[in-house]
Amino acid sequence: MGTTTTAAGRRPFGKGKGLRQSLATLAASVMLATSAQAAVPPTEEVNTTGLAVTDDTVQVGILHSITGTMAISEIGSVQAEKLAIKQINESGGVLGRQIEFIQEDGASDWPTFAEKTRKLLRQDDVAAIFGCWTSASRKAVLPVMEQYNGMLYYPTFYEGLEQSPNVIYTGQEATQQILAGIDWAVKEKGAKSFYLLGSDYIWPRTSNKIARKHIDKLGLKVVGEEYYPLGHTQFNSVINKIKLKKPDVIFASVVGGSNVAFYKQMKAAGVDFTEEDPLLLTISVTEDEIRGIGGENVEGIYASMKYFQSLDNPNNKDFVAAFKEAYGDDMVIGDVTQAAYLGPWLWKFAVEKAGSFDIDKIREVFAGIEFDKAPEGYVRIHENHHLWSKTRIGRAKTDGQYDVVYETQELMEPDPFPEGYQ
Amino acid sequence: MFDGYTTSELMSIFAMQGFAGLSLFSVFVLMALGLAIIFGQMGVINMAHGEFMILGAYTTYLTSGFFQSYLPSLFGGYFFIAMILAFLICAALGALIEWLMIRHLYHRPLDTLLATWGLSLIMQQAYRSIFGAREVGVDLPDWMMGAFQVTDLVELPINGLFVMIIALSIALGVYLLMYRSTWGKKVRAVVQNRPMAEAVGINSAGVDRMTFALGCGIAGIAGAAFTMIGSTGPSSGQAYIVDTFLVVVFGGAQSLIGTIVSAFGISQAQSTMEFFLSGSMAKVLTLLVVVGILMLRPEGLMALKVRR
Amino acid sequence: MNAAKTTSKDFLLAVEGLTVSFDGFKAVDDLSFYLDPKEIRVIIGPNGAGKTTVLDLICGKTKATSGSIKFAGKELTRLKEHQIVHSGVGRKFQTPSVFEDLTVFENLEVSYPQGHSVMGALAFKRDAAVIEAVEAVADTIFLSDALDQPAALLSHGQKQWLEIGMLLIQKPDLLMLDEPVAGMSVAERQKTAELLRRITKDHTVLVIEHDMQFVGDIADRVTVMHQGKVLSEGSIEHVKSDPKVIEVYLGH
Amino acid sequence: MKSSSPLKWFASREGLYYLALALLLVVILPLALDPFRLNMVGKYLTYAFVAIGLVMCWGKAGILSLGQGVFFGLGGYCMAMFLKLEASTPEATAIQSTPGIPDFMDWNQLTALPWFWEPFHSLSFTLIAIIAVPVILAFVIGFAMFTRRVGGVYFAIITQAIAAILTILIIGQQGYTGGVNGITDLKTLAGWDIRTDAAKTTLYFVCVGMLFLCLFAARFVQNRKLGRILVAMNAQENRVRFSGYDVAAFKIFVFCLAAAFAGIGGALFTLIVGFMSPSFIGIVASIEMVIFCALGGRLSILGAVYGALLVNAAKSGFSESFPELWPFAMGALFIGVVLAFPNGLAGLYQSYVMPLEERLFKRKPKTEAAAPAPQKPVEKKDEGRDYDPMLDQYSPEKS
Repeated sequence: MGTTTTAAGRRPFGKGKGLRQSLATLAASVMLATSAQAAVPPTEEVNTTGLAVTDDTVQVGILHSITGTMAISEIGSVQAEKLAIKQINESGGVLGRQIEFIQEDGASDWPTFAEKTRKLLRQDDVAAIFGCWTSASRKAVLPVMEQYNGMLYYPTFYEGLEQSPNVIYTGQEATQQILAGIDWAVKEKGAKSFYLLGSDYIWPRTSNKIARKHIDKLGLKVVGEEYYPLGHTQFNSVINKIKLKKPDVIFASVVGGSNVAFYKQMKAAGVDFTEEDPLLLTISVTEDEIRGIGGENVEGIYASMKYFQSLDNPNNKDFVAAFKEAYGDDMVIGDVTQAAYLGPWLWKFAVEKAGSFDIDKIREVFAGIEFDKAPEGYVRIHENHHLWSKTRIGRAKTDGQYDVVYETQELMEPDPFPEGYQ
Repeated sequence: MFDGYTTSELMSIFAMQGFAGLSLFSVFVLMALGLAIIFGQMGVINMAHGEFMILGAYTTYLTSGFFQSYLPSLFGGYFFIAMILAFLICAALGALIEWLMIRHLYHRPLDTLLATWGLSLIMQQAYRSIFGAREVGVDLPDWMMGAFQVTDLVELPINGLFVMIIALSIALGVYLLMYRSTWGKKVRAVVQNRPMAEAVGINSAGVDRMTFALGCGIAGIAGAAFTMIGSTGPSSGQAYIVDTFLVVVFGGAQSLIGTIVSAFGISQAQSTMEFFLSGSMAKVLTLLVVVGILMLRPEGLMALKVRR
Repeated sequence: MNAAKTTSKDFLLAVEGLTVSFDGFKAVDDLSFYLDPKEIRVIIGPNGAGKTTVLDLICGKTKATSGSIKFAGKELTRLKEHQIVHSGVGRKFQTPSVFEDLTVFENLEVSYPQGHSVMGALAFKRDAAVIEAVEAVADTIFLSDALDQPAALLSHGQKQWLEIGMLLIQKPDLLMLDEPVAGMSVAERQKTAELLRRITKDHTVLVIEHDMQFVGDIADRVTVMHQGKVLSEGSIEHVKSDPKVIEVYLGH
Repeated sequence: MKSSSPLKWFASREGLYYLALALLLVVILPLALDPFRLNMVGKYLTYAFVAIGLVMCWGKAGILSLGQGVFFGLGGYCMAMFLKLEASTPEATAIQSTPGIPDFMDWNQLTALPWFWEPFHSLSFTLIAIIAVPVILAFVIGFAMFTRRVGGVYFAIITQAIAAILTILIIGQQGYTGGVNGITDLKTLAGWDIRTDAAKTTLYFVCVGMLFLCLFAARFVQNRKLGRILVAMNAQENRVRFSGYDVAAFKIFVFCLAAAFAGIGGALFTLIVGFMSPSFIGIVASIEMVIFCALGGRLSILGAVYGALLVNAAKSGFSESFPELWPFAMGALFIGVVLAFPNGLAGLYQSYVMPLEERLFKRKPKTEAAAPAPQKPVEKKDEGRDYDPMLDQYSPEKS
């Protein structure tokens, strides 16, 4: 698989053989922090491609926006990645080597991301890069990653339609979030009609396309589809349209500052989300966003994602405690932050499974790498470099947290090129 | 798109849509008034206008926090205090900026544009350092949320009404100040003939500073009002820049009435198009129409025809 | 210069029924007057009489509300400013407006009537003819010695002369001067009068001036304007003794 | 004004400035920097094209455009469309439902190449379009505005609005434009892989070469009568008009010239960076371009190059070591360049370095005559457009 690096070869990584089978065949390869404590293997064995690995350290890169408009969103990811690195170091590092990170600022500017990637790969020879947030930055970085054969661990839920041998996608691709969310609304809430609303760029548009196809398949109706420019702050007209169309569900993928305006204006227009008429299902409002919107404005909306801070499992309790200890009690943790936390861990497991830092060697062992201490519960890397993960539905409370009201029985298979949804 | 609706339903929707247009109108008026004063009366382009608005919004945020912690019983009324504070703080900063920067740049309007852009970058980063990069949530008293039920179907958002009332009162206040007060006469005298105004004993430097401060103060009130409907974050102010400038320029720079007329025209056009088209295309079309009209009629809607 | 005398009455400039209003205020109201070739005409009148506006209208700076301006048979009201200049009308402003960053030589060179289109200006070369013309004009305007000086360093009076020189080098048929001696010393004033006399040998000149002494020195005929209209017209003696003029100047 | 031989010109003060820049860009930087840093310098230089245009347009003629990013972007998109089509061969895109069209079109359910993409299969068309598209748009805007005497602040605001419109449009029409992600994953130019180090170094030198072509073009315009008219127009628009010039035509010309430079810069940017996206078109990007020009000295075309290099290098440097300080520094730069040193680097050079030079190398009498005019009262209303080192070109030699 690792050799299929051409663009044409991306798609046929193959669809998984189904959940059960994969579980059975791959469970055996799990190993957690046990083998790593063995004698530290010599550097020339584990690093044949000149990465920045010494006998006791290994360098990785963290590449997010610290400045500019995206800094708001990306800071959580930086914190999570640093936390994971710290924890890995405390537990003995990777192949006996302590992780050192080089942090670069993408400055919310896509060429800067590409430049910094080039710097990290060419000058610093980092063994892995944890970074990027927007699709645009990932798209800018991608050719560089492929050219210098780096490995990017990308945390954001995104639109799919991509499968690079040089990226591990630790967030969900669109179908994982959307299909489960819509199925839930239809089954549990009896939804029949949907109004699709998003900011005007690729992720909402692709997501709504998938949603629309899925709704069509279920024989239900989409009564409206609407996009507003990024940063738009006046939603009165669309609110009126929604009132006119009376959908059962508003399916919202509005992002950034627009979010704040949208929910405040919905509330002011007399829409009480707790009445669920219409029900609002979002794929873009994490706990992070609620802080800006204000919990009282979103009480009663539902979000469909893989992680909520309130998830009740021991992994998550430890994670939340560690995160708050590191960064303060008032921190909130959203879906992407958790996904960013997975990156360093998944890289560590892959390195240790491959017994090498070489990118080509770890690429061969990715499929099936598991992380059962993941805050979200359990994840596993699919052959297509995305993660198997569960999707949850949360209901927002005034305190800015979600109550998890539903989770999928089984792991959702990642399907970045969903047939029948394009 | 109107199949299957009763007439009364349609009427209600149109009523609410008309109201949506009006609240967009009041948002535009609030945004543009401060700028119109500064630009129209002084010829200064204040690119940091959006950041002054956000300063007002942060003031509201802090005031709300203060009331919640120390005077919870008075929380319902904190918003009025916040608006006054927002005005004072923004006006004070405006006066300072005028003294430090703007006064050296009169008659170089393009340079004020660049300098205030620099100021806006600094203010944004200052917000980021002080309040964090994330948007802050401003808590509002309960009475401000929710809607005013007119008929079964027609609901008017209270905060929309509130913004409208603020916009109209400030517009009226500015009108009285500029056209009915001694101070306003002085301002207009300085605008029309600075040397002559100085010769008759008007302290033109003082008038400039007050005018700039007033414009910034109004931006602060606008920012306070916008916490009800928009986001409060370090770079939220940028979202308003293009719209605000277009409203002012479209109205004809030296005419306050023009600013209001243009705010009305643009808001109605945009809100109507938004209803019938998708949001993005409505925005593009509105901007295109405004730019197109400005190309045909560069002096704006209401400019006086004067000897040039 | 060889003014094309094609108008029916052989006037170089025929202004008829000219009106312009600003928001209802008529700055120039149904004004008519005629200039013969080679004539020196001075327009006088109290402040706000509309004198400068008349010049603005002729040179196209202000567009007339109604009326016609015929110059050498051409209707000027429909032309753009630069076309009016090309048809032979030069205009000096009240405050000296020369290019302060450029030298005197360059100021005159820029005004040289060649290379006025974009491409022309790109291809323009300073050849012998240009230098000759510039030097000739510089001589006329008493600035031969200052050719290499930046215009910013000239005295107020010299700037006025330079601006007149910039018109002269265009070889216009009609020169319009707005208060050419305002703010000048007595000596400069005399020199300017001498300059104007030199110029008028082969130009038609329309001057706005307040200084009656100076007006008497140069004018062939005088037009007195008041509230946008012609109050009186004729020789200097004639208008001085016109009771209407006396009323306007002394009456209140 | 006219040097009889190129050799003589190179020995002149101005010639030495150009030689120094050439030395820096062609010899010193390539030797001192690794290919990675050199590529970054190449990227900075593409902004210098815009800055040179702004010197002509804003510095000389007083027309401040806050929408230069539009022209930069259009040039860049033209190039990117060509490269994207070349990268989207039916073989390379075999997995798409419609092979042979760019990937983002396929994701947006387009089943055929839109008509306006078709001509970009041709390299020669693309090369023409890189200049023609920005120039045509500039002409339309310029014609509409300048013939109606719209200038100054109004022009600035309207160009800014145009930048906003184009950004929203490109982001909204993602099926045709690639949306917010832009046009990415560009690989080869007429079969030549632009991603290798060797290619990037070559592109750097191409960029430097083009930059000098544009510098010479700008210098040519500046030193002809046209250049003087532009400056004159800025200070005394009416006097120029009543000297018989069609002021609007000159403004349109210089605006189009600036657009052409920006378009070339944008195309080179796409080649050097490897993609194009709407974020280089928008308001923020466009205003930043003005500061490159202002820092260099708004009247100096050479200064523009240094301005673009320095601001961008500082940006990279700051954001590597003190990311949170960068906006403060940038803001201070805007204010400082306006309040404290309106003539930018060129002005500082003129006032501090040149006198030193004068003392060190006793100037020969001939050049002394051409030395800058005696100090003028700087406090005047002037916007500080006096001392550009290049201006001494204007001194008449009266051959």
